[in-house]
Amino acid sequence: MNQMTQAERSVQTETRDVKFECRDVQVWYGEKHALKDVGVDILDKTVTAFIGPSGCGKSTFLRCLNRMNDTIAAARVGGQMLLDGEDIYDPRVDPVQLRARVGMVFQKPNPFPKSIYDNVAYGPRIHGLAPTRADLDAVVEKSLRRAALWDDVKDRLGETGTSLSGGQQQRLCIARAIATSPEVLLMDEPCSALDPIATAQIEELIDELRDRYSVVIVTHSMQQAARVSQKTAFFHLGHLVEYASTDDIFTSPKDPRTESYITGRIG
Amino acid sequence: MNQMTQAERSVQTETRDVKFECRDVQVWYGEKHALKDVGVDILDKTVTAFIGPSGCGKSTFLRCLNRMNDTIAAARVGGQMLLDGEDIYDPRVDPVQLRARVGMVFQKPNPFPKSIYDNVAYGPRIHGLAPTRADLDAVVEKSLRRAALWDDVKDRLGETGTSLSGGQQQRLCIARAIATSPEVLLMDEPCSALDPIATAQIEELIDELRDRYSVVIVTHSMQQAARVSQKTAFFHLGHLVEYASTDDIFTSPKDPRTESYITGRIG
Amino acid sequence: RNQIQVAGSSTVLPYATIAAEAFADNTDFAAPVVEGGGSGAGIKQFCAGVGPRTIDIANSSRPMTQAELADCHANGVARVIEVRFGYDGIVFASGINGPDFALSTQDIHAALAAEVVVDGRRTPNPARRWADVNPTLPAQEIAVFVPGTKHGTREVFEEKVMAAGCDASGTRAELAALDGDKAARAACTALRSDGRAVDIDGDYTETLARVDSNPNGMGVFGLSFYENNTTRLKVAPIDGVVPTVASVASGEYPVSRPLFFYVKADHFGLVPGLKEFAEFFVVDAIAGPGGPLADYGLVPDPQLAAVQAAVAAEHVMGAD
Amino acid sequence: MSPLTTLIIILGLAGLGYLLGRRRAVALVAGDTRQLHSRPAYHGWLVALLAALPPLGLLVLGGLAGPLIPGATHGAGALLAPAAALLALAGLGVGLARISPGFRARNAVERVIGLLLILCSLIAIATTLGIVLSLVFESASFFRLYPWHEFLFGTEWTPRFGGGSKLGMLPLLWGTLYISFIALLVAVPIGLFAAIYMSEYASRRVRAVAKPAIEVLAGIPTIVYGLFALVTVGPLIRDWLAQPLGLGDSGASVATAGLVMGIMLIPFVSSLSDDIINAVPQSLRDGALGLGSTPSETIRHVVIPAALPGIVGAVLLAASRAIGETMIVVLGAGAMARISGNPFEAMTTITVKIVGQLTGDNDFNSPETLVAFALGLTLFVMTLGLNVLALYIVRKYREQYE
Amino acid sequence: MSDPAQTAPRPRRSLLQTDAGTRRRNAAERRFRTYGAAAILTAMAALAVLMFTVFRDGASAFVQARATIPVVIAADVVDPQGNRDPAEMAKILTMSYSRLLDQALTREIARSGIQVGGLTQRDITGFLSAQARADLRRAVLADPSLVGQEIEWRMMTSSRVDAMLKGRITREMAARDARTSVAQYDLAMALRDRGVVRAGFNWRFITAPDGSDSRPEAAGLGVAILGSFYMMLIVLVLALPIGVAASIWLEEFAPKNRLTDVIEVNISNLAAVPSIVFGILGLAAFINFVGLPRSAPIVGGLVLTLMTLPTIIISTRAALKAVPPSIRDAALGVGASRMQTVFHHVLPLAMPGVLTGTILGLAQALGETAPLMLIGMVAFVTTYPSAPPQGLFDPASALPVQIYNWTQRADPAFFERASGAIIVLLAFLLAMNLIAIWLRRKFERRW
Ligand SMILES: Nc1ncnc2c1ncn2[C@@H]1O[C@H](COP(=O)(O)OP(=O)(O)OP(=O)(O)O)[C@@H](O)[C@H]1O
Ligand SMILES: Nc1ncnc2c1ncn2[C@@H]1O[C@H](COP(=O)(O)OP(=O)(O)OP(=O)(O)O)[C@@H](O)[C@H]1O
Ligand SMILES: [Mg+2]
Ligand SMILES: [Mg+2]
Ligand SMILES: O=P([O-])([O-])[O-]
Repeated sequence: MNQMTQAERSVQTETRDVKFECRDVQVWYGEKHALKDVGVDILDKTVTAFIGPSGCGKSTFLRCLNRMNDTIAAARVGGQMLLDGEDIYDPRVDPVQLRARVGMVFQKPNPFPKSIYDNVAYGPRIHGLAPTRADLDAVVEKSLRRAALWDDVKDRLGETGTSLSGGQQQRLCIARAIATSPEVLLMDEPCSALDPIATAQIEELIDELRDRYSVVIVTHSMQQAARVSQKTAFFHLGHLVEYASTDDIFTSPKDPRTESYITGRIG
Repeated sequence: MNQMTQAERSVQTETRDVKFECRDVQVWYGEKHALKDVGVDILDKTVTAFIGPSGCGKSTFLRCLNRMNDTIAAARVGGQMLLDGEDIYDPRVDPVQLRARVGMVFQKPNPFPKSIYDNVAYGPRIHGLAPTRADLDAVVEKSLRRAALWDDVKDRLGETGTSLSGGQQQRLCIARAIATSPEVLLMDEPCSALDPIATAQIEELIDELRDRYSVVIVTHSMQQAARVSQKTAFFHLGHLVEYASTDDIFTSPKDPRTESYITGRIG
Repeated sequence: RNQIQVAGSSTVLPYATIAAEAFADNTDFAAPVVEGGGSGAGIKQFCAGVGPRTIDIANSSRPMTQAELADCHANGVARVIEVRFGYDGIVFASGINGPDFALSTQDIHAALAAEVVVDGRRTPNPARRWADVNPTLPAQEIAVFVPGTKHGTREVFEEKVMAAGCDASGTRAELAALDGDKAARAACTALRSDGRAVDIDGDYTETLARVDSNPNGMGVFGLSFYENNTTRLKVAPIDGVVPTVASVASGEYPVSRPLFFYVKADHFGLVPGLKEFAEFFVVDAIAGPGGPLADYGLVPDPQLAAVQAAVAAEHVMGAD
Repeated sequence: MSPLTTLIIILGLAGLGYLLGRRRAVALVAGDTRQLHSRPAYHGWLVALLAALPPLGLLVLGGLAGPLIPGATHGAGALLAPAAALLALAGLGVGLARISPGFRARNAVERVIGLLLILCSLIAIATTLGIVLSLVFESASFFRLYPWHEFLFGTEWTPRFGGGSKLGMLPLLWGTLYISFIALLVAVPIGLFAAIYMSEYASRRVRAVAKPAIEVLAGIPTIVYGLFALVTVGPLIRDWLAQPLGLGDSGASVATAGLVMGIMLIPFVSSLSDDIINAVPQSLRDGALGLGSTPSETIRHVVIPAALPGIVGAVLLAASRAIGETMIVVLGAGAMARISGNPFEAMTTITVKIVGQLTGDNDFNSPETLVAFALGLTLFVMTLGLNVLALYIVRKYREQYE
Repeated sequence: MSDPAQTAPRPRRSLLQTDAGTRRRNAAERRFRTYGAAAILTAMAALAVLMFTVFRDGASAFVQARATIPVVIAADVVDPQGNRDPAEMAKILTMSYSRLLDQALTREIARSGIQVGGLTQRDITGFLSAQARADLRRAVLADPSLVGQEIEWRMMTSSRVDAMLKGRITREMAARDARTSVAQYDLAMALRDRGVVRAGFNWRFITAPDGSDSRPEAAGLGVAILGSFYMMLIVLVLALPIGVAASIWLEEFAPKNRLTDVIEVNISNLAAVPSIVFGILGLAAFINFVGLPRSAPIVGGLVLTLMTLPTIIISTRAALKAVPPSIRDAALGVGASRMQTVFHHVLPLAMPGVLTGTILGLAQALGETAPLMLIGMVAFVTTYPSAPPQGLFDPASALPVQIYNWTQRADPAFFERASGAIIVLLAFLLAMNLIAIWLRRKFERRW
């Protein structure tokens, strides 16, 4: 997976459609202006990485993309966000349908207090993706395998998801999200609790998903961003400072803030 | 902080006392044997890193060291764990006193649903470490500063800790833990949600703490382990595979599993 | 609806249930449904109108007032038959282990009145012990449990004991001389509120329990209730007369009252068995001497025959 | 048709509608259910709901309009059942006709269910409205007969037969507050501590036994408590507390009623609080324990504040029951309407007098009876204030976790 | 500025020795824990005392003394016409049948050679239950061929005799009791010794309808149990879904604004409305407006439903509030609708609270008397209601009403029955709640 060169990828980038078109996005938490004038085009069949210091608004923006911010009473969202040209904040839009198309892995693993199997099977069940029990079993196994969790849990699918280790929970949430095959997958630091090998497997998964879907990933690891993404957006203090192809961001950042963030990295 | 060479550190290691002496530690979660025959000596004034694939038992072992496993009904612990020569599972031992001496930062940030200030002030308050309000203010500020969170939150100390971003919550939990000045600090992936700069600051903090305390850190980043720790323990499938000075582990691992884990690393 | 519905006085309730049960035992009609609730509430429901949603019979421990009858008529309840089926005695009884009491209405008034006249001035009742009222009585703290104002019995108590005692002792005249007639009447029946006369909002079983738990306690009961609980209560003669079915029937015992039920003749034919029940209630075998009602403690009406005739003839109120 | 058969017919049609709707949805896409906007079950549900809800609504409305007594023979009632059945059939047809792959059946079902949820909430509102209405009119008649200021500010409560009553509610209000206060003084600490013990300290076994056992306390009829107060607790308090302290010798007292009522209210506080405390995430406890706090500190500083809204709800429920209780007060506290600070004296409450005056032997249109409605209304307004306060407290101190 | 974070590490102390501060905190901990245990124990002790009182007073209600004696169905008494015409025979009232029983008892006394001084006719008549003659009459009317025969007849003794056998009335008390006598006491003891009178389990107490004030021994709970059962059925079927639905709307869907605040406060406030006011409402709405019949379980059930709703709503809302938002996020994140999120995840997690509310609400509803007073259910009903749905509209009583009634009756035997009825009510409550308690245990989990 990591054999593909950066060059190869960036070439493909140009040919892709815009999946999400965001203009002037603003988010307030009560009085606090958490996101300011964010404008970004997220491409289809592309992995987009959001980087930036902790607290800069990456998760907030991610949650805007599938309207998860609706659940936070204090949050207000402004601006325009178009998914395939349709405004997702249009009152006629059914957020449920939106979220079925735009899946999400949350920053803090939040498995349901149900069995591991049910955690993964939940999405396919409600969306009717697996009509028979055998289909469902297959979907669950496939998702857990792709999330690199199958070997850890195959003997204990009936145990509750909350009894897993931190990294296992994180992978369970990934498996849960991909089980519904969303068009866009938003992943908020999906590898933060994973060891290098599991991380590699998830990155491989992301790369694989890119063939058909659009993936947005928040990460604090520059290396990871460089490895998996074709586009990178750098956030700082609520502003989208720079958005460009990953190569450009890492080799020739335009904004001094981007540069200092990238060079301030360690190891 | 990172200027100190690995050699310098390993020399100092030898002179230190054993803080935790663990022999034959076993943990079962119900039927599942999660930790098997773990024996390890954790030194004083040393940073010990626990590494290993996700689900191998790092957190489990960490939770044994301050008896946090007591709170899991299904968990049973066997073997011997001596803190300064005293068995911490002795029935006469008060886990409260133990935990005051052995602080912990959990894998999933768990701030209290209280103000940021109260989150940090909680430990000093219950242990009576800050008799006056001014003392308390000072402790809170100092802890937040050391956890690299002060600048983010200094204007909003009264806001609830749960309204912080993921990385901010993690730093809040670190600040909360160091505010009580424990002798041993157990940190379960303290930097997983942090950007490189914040990570560097936390690593600096760890290095600073080492002067007086013993620090155990779980991490998935080999680089981090190599940077901050003097001793490293590698866990695999519930076994402690290898425990040696960090240099030795990373340069000449004895066990083939250790080697393959370390070389399998990416980036 | 094929069941007769009865509601009203809780004093009449036991008699009505006995009659209803016997009625069901002896006829093919369904057993009437009998509710308590108090005379006033019963009459109110009774007068609410005609039709299957309204009750057929109202029990009452006092005669229906003109106002209530007018209300009935206004609501279309034109034909109301009044049936007086017997008398009930009201007795004073104390704990079985306490001293004997022989009371008079004057004593009771003097012990329980809110205010008495001392030296020509109205003063709050100073009596603390029965002996303060009448030296022949035991030197026991006054503690009398009186039915609360929600009970019809209370009205009888005020009229036949308090007011009578007030008259007999001459207090009424003294009060009238001070404040006029109207105020005197009110003052005569006002009970002291310093805890020596205790209102009981519950029923006789509560009064009994209170007498049981208070060695000084004395309570006001219905005769039948007392007769069922002679192992725990000791009755006090009033003016020298011991309350019994006989002494109440003869009129010797002063504190008694008639008991009634009111039948909605408009429902005859509408509710099966209504007239039959009304008649059955007052036959000699039920309401007469030796019948189950008298066994239970009812003082049979000496003019029961006339009552039977009136029911049979459907003699409605206001017709004469 | 009897209501039962009508009901069975309607429900049968709804069941049929479910099956048909589902089948049709599947058939429309030739078995490839992914082409459907909504899962086949939702199509089925929608048809079922369309078949069941309108006729049921009709039946209820028809029942409100005319007596719903079975076997009622008047014309409208007899027509109602067939009409409902027809309506069900029509709903079934319409539902089936609307099915198409792109049809948003789930949204439609959810909208219907949402409406049903709102309807259910409205029942509570309707109840309130009904209560206020049934109190207001009679209260108005009362205030025509009796001056309102004497009622609201009068300190004497002496209803009499045939007029001349003094109907000041202050003594009753005082009694209500006093007795409820004592009851909560007993129930809240015991209940809260019991809840804490059950959720935080007790083993699963102890908890499995203790919780339902304590709940039995809520199921014992109040008359038993009343008799217990009257026969056992009253004399005990009189002989061991009141008389030695020289505070009176009344067997019935505020303390007696409050104490016994407090016992009855324990499960209201304990069971509900236990559930809520149990729902506080373990990670919060771990956080506090990890800092070296004792379990009790964890509970006091972290768990209870996080569970506060639920606990306030539980206490409010207990307070409500205390205010609404009759029998225990009648038997335990006596029927004395008076204002006194001495807890060993007999007093009474608004609720007791509402019951007493309403079921009493007074003329129904006399102020002595009508005062019950005014008392009810006053109580209603008073508790409303209490609840607003509670809401405010919860809003202010709520600690929302995660 | 003193800075604890800056000071040297606290001196190393043994874990086995607790320092002063910890000792103090541990003492506080122990105190706190003790308070908890004490609270549980207090509640349990109160329960034990109440249970003890109830069982002490009520257990004997399940036992009843009965006499078995040969009775001659004398034709001159029951069929003076002599033509065995049931219509004619029906004119003979039950009172006449007591002559047959009196004769039978007198014969039995003579036959077994019992000598009791001062035995009066009243003692004889009062020995057997008034129910006996009614039963005998019914048997004879049902089978006129019995006339003229001698039959072995088993019947209840009167409440006083029953109490003597149970030891509630002693010989001394009998002397003071206006309704019995020493002679009757001696007779009862003699007949018991000869096995004529014997105590046995009293099924009638559970199955029979209420008895009038003069027949406490015949009074049973049959109608009340049925009535309570019907009402609870209605309450469960209505209050639980409506309460849960209302809570879900208010907690999960309702916009948070003034109006919903008003609704919220209103519902809490409903809990504080005295139950009798619900009776007023029920009378006005269901009986006077809708026109449902008086004394019917349907009305009782509806009134109790309204009364129970706030309890269920308050506890359900509290439980819904306690479910962490992260669980909602998780479900919404995989594309579940809000409705699905609530019904698949939030509600199951809130289930313990819902069930607690149901348990408490039903307990309250099952034990409530006051509102039933106004809708005519506090009544003497001796006819069983028929099977539902018609039975919901028939007059019926209810368990708390029966208890309330019995505690008000004069004959002390009713007090025993009332306590017995409380035992039945508690058993009923337990049976009703067992499922809820079991379910709640299943749903209880930590996360
Ligand atoms: N409460 C629990 N109940 C049952 N099994 C558990 C529980 N907690 C952890 N386990 C299991 O024990 C094993 C070790 O878990 P642990 O949390 O120690 O892993 P870890 O090394 O910390 O992994 P990670 O890096 O993913 O956090 C895992 O297989 C996990 O599934
Ligand atoms: N629910 C909330 N209420 C109020 N403020 C919030 C809330 N959630 C986030 N914030 C604030 O908004 C800002 C952006 O938060 P966000 O979670 O988007 O950060 P982030 O970029 O994801 O950081 P991290 O890398 O630490 O997760 C932060 O300052 C945070 O404190
Ligand atoms: Mg984030
Ligand atoms: Mg872990
Ligand atoms: O119920 P009363 O007989 O007192 O009207």
